[in-house]
Amino acid sequence: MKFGILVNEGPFNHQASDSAYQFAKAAIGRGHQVLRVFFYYDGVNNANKLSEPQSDDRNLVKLWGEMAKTHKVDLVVCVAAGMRRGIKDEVLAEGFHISGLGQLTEVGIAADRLLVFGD
Amino acid sequence: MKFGILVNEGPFNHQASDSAYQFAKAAIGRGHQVLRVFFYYDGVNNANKLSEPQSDDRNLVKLWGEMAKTHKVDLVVCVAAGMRRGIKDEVLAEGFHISGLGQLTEVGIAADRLLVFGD
Amino acid sequence: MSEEPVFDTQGVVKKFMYVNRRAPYGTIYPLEILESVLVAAAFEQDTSVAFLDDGVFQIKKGQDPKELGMKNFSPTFRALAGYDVEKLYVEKESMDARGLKVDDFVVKVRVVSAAELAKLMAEQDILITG
Amino acid sequence: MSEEPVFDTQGVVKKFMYVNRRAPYGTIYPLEILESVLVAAAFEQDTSVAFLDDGVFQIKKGQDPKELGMKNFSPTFRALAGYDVEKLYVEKESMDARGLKVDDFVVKVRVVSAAELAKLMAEQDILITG
Amino acid sequence: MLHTVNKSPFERNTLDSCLRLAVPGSAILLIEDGVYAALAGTAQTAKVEAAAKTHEIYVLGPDLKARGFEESRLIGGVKVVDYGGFVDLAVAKGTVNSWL
Amino acid sequence: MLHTVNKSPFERNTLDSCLRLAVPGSAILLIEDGVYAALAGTAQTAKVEAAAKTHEIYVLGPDLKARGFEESRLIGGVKVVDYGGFVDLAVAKGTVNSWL
Repeated sequence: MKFGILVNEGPFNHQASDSAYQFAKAAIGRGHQVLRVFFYYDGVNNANKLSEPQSDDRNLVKLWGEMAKTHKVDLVVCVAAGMRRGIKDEVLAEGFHISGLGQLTEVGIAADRLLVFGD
Repeated sequence: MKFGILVNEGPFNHQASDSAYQFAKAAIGRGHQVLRVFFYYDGVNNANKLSEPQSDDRNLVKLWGEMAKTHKVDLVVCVAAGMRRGIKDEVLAEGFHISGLGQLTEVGIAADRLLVFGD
Repeated sequence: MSEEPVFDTQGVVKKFMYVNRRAPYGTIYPLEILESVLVAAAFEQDTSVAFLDDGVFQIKKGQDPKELGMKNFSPTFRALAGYDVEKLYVEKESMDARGLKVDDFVVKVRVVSAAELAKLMAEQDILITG
Repeated sequence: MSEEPVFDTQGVVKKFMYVNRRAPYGTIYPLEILESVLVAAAFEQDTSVAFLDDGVFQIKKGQDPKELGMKNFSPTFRALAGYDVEKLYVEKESMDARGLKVDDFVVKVRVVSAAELAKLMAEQDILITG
Repeated sequence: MLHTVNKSPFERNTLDSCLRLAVPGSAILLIEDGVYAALAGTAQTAKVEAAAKTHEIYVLGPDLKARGFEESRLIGGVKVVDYGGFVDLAVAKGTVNSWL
Repeated sequence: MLHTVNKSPFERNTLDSCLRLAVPGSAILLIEDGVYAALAGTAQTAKVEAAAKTHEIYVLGPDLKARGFEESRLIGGVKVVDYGGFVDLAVAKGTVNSWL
């Protein structure tokens, strides 16, 4: 089955990004496909390459990037939400790209299920 | 009277930063002193110089910076919270500096009132 | 930058419902989700918006956040009709609990009971909460 | 970088109370606020922590967020005693509503009624919620 | 003491906690989405009216105006203040607790 | 349909809204801070026990374990799933609504 995922919150402050990541990992583990993860609202902060968690903590920015690479998951940062919050090309982590809200609608149409993770 | 202010949330997503700014402005307008604003948790995102709100919207990063300059308000970004979230010297806006949690305790001791704004 | 995949969505029309549960101005969700509603409509999807819980406050008449330096985005709800988004539902239970009447709203809405809205939600392909 | 002012705080001891109202792991507030408690104690302030509402879940025994990739920070509460933070209050009403008993907690706490906690709060110089 | 409540009483438990923990005679200022608690004719009105007998209840005018409500829709006895009034309350009432 | 609830029922109204708007027979999965709703012996237990008569109630095991609760503290009839089980529910139950 094909999944689309919407992430509404940044890493660390809320568990939303963790839950979305764990869900995506499990879906891939079950043989499903995760077409795209769309980062909206504060979710754009998941793409900040300057994020440097403590050494014994998980690094969600990296984990998302690795998943994108290994499993061809498309990671899209909402351009309007990103501008407002200062998540632009200058700080964009590997594996993410910036695009418009059409990418959210598109994955909603293309996927069998769209799941939202947020506050 | 001397005020200290703690801001727990980033700009835009929650009204907390707006409320803190309006409170600080009003306090200064009443002849009080705002010693320091401490940015903690997602509040560190108030210091991201890449933030570029729409042209007809307020720009909180700039507004805080201008207040710091005009009224000698000390703007401190929590180093630990900032590291985690990628708010480091590379993206630090004018008027802010990065320091430790001791700065929060210190302003709590030095100020007559400490006000917290958050989610 | 990664390559951007393009999915085949040609001719597919799905039922998208936006589930608006939050008060305006306290958070930015109501403002940003509205942009997404307009895009779904522009993609010619069968788009509807449900206002329930504190979401009913989003369409209260007379909003004026000038003093806060914020933008009044409530007029955009009136623009939805121009995008063929005419399915605007307000849950009666939420409206009543908050002391609001149909006259309080900036747009024409259809007031539905919780049971009716539950049925509408169950008929959707996509539910987006923000 | 701006110059960093230094305030004269020599010899001043204030009553700092941390008001912990949030569940652990769902948000990062309980973890980050704990760092601030330790710093206030290191500054030799009269520091206390109140656990109320979902904050009582912060000190539940047996936390294990390994599968989530998160850190179990609850043992840090036991370290508070080493910093002379021995005033740990749990509001009885919150604890009872959540079906928790004193045995459920990782640290020794003083269980107080809402009325007692209200009085303690009113005696503080600084209240920090996070 | 001054207590601030910034969340809608329809959505969260913060106002309830504030009312449980605010000693009689303290002041409560409703800000941001907390202003909805000050409205007359809602499912929350009776609770706030009861609280107004033992506490001074204030509401932040600019937040009320932003959300499209006029003072005529407020519970009787609730006082409207602007940000300057918020500052004055923080000065006058002593320690401030923000119910976040 | 599958409904997910990620907030504590002691703090927010999301579980109430979910129970009001979930058609009978739909599945409800408690995740993140929502798992506290699955505990027996709390002020929320009766409401969830009543809901379990008309809905399938699930709780995410890793979130429960993170917060220090064993399955023995759960309301009878609530089923524990892991993330794989969450995926299976999303596949089996059709459209998903997240009560945020």
